[in-house]
Amino acid sequence: MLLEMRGIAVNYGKINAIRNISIAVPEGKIVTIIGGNGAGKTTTLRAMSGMIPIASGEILFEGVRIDHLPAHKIVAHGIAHVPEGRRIFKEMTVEENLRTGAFLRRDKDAVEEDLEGVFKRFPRLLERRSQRAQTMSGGEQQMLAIGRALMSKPRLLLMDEPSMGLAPVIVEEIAQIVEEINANGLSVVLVEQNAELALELANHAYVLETGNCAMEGPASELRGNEHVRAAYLGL
Amino acid sequence: MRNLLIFVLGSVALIALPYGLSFSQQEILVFLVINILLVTSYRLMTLTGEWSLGHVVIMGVGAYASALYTKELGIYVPVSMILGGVTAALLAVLLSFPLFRMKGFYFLIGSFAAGEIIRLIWKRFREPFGGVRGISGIDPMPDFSIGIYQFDFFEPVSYYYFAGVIVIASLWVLWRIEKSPVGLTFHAVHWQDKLAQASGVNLRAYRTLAFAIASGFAGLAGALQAHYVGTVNPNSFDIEVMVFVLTWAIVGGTATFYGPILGCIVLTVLNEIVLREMGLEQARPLIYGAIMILSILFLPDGLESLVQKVTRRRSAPKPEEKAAT
Amino acid sequence: MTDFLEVRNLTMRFGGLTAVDSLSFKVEHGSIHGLIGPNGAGKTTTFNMISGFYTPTEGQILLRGEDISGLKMHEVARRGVVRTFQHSTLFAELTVLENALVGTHMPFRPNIFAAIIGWDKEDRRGAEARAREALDFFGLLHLAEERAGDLSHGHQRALGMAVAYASHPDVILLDEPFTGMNPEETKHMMGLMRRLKEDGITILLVEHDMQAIMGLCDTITCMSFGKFLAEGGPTEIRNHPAVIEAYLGGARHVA
Amino acid sequence: MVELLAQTGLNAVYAASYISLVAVGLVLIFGVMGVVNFAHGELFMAGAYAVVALYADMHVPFFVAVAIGMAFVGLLGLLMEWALFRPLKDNPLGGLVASIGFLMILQSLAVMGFGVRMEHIPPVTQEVVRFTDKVGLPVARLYVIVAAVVFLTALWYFLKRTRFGWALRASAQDPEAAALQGISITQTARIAMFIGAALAGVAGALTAPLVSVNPHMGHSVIVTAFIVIIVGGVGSLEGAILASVAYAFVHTFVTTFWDGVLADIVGLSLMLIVLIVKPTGLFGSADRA
Repeated sequence: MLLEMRGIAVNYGKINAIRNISIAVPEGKIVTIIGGNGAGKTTTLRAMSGMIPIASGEILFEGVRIDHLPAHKIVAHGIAHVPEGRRIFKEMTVEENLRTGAFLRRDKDAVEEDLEGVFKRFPRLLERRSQRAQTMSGGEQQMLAIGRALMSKPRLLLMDEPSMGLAPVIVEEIAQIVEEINANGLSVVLVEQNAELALELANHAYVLETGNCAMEGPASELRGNEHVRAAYLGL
Repeated sequence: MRNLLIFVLGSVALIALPYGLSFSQQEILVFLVINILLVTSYRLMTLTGEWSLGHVVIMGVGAYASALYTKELGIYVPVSMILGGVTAALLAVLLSFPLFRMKGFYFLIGSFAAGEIIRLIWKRFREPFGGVRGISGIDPMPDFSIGIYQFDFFEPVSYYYFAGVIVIASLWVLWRIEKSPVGLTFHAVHWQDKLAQASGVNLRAYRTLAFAIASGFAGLAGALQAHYVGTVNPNSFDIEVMVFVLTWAIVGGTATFYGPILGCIVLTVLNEIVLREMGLEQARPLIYGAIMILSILFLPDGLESLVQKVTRRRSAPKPEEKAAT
Repeated sequence: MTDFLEVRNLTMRFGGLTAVDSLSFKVEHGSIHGLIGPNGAGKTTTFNMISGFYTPTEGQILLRGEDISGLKMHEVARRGVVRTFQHSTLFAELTVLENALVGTHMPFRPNIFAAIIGWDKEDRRGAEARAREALDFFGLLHLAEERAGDLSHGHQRALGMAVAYASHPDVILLDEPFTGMNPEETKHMMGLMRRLKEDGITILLVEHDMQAIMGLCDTITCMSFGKFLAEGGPTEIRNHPAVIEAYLGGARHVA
Repeated sequence: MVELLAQTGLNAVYAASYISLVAVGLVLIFGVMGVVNFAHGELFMAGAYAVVALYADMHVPFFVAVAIGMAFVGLLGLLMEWALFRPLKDNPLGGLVASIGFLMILQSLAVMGFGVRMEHIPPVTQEVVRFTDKVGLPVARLYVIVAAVVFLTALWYFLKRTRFGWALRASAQDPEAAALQGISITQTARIAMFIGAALAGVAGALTAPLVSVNPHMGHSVIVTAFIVIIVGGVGSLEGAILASVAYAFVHTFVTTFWDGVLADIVGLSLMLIVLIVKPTGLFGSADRA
């Protein structure tokens, strides 16, 4: 297992946001977490990347415990998080955003190479290289957020609602990117509202309901599940 | 029955208090009483969530106004004091138009700027404000007698009784306001202004109301001070005094009505009795600053949180008391 | 007859982005009306315009024929249109009862002078009775003395509705009321909403939970990318090709 | 008349220089850490007293004294970050209150160390760059102007061209997203605090021979800095510099042709008007605060 989350609970004040959640991410796979609004998907992801303290449980990445590490140290272990709402640095240029993604890296030549790689994968970012990030469309901002995460040369990519607020054509494009990235050997945890899309992309899926894991299994199986079809696919 | 007993004992203690003190301590007592009104009025303002840095200048507005009313218009002193408070409240209503376009940090700075402008106007215009040296020879409170007690207002004890009665009456009004639905609405405006608005609360009106009431009582406190000291000048209402008020409120804690009062009393006693006796007067700002930092670091909810800890432990077995609050 | 609540050519632009584009629909008196659409469709923006949180760039909102667009939130509330918020927007530091008391602000408008003198005892009693009634309706009365911030997620959502209900509204606008509720809580809340409807309160809700929407609404308006897409009863909407396309547009047909 | 205007203009350039050094530091600290450092004027004062102690009392060469003063105030900044702002980072009002406490401590220490009287320092140089008979720029003032240009350019280069500069800007815009890139917010806060304090310190150190140094000199400095950063837009470095220049010119001209108090009133009124019309400042965005 690349990443293992065992019995994680997170509290906001006295409220349990998630309770006893266990998730395993095998090397090279896409794992998705789906569920309704407020089910705890984003909280789970934020716990993985150290953005919120956990109340109990443990998180192992390549066999090493990473819970209780601050977010900026977890990045160094090889986990990159593309946060909900993209959270790009709006006042900085596209290139500055990407270079900030490589903040921890010292291998300058490889960084330049990866920068070229990102520009090759996202030609639209190259066009807007020295433009302020704020001026870009939602889809372009999402690409920038993904590109920025890739710049840290992660082994695991956490993505929070990459399709949110994007037109179907763009969502399609983002989906292809996720598949390509995964095909190149990067493991992915995908949190999505768009369950249809998520289940199509993923190998394995977890369904959260009010802070608990209601169901898990191979994505193809869950797509056929009556409960999932009714609750999340609206069928 | 028990409450009545506490009330009687408390009143007796307050009346007897000055007789245990030296003359200079009696003078300090007068200022303490006035400052209690100042800091309590400040708390009413903070109920709506806005922290102002202009409150002491507003107090000064009451002081200047009351001084000028007696001096220029010959108004009877107690009436001019009330008019001083009213003037401060009206000015607050006026200031609310620009200031309440801002919130949080911007309001803080805006209120500071507005206060400085007022102070600089006093400084700049000798007519009628007396310029840098301010106004001196302000009419004292005229002497009078009630029954056997002769009020002689050059005596701090007399002024202590006079100011004490006014302050207690003001505190009672402030307390009633806080415990009323209006006070609840102030809290609502503070904690979740959008939800309050969705419940039909006119935010601007309530913010302005809190600002005006707080300013009115601050102005009254200023008038009380002006007619006791006999002089006002721009420097007696500068940012340093504001910092003291802020310290009282923060060290005491602003979550309860008595928190700021407690902070004011404790720090005044510490300041005047302990520090002065120990000859540490020069280090006063240093110690105040250190207290401020230590209390925000280690006692973020103020002295009141200590009081609550003690009383809660004591009243824990009696749940019916909790229901009464 | 004029319609009860009508949205006419409502448009909202943020900078270059058109979040809501010339949207029109009508809400009948005493109905439960759902507003649905995929993420980013502009539901919440529409909601915010109706409640006075945003001023529409163009278009009108008519309540009983009166144009209420551009009024402030409290002015809209005073005309009987009260909203709840997404997430748990409450007075977290106040008790549950105090939360509900703030909700009674409109029927029992506080008066500062009466409060100081003590001539508002009757109003205070009335307000408290109404607040308790609202809490009781949503099954929260036993929690009256709890701090609102300490409630469970489901109870917090219910309290949000109780605060709105306490003000005797004509219309309640509910922003994703079922978020964070488990299926039983959702079911229970649906029952309460039907009771509100029986009381003559009109409900307009934005919701993701399809089961709740389908089971509850008399009429559903579906929007997509800021535009009106379709309107009709639950069955009609469920089988409407444009709606299916909008919802599943994110998925790929190529697979 | 032309000469008076020219001379006043030169004075304004000098004023703009030290104001912008102070204001830029204040903006940097606010941007990265989200706290309003009320003690910033006292950091300026500390820089000035460093020169009093080292140059006037101990006869250390002036520029060495300035350099040591700058470093010393930078370290004071680090102390503030460690002792005050880091423990209080979840308490928005806390940092401000603590900085007021720190202000009082510094002021009090200055009184105890040097007394309340004003210090007059022997001039570093009496030389004046003469443009005409009546228009000239004292070299001591020129130092301040040069320092402002040099340090602000260096800061600009640091922020736009270096890895840590990007990290600083990233954490100012979105601390959480910055942490997700591996940037330690504590570290960027330390850098911002050191630079911000050191800039205030060098401004105080260089102006020490030109003004009367006293423990309360920080007051007018912080008021001016607030005006400038509000007008410029909290969080915008370019705005702070532009506003410094604008404010310095207005204030210097009003002082020259009318009087100083009126100039203060005009300055504060300008700030209030900006706050009323556009509460985020002329160049600010609503991102932070």
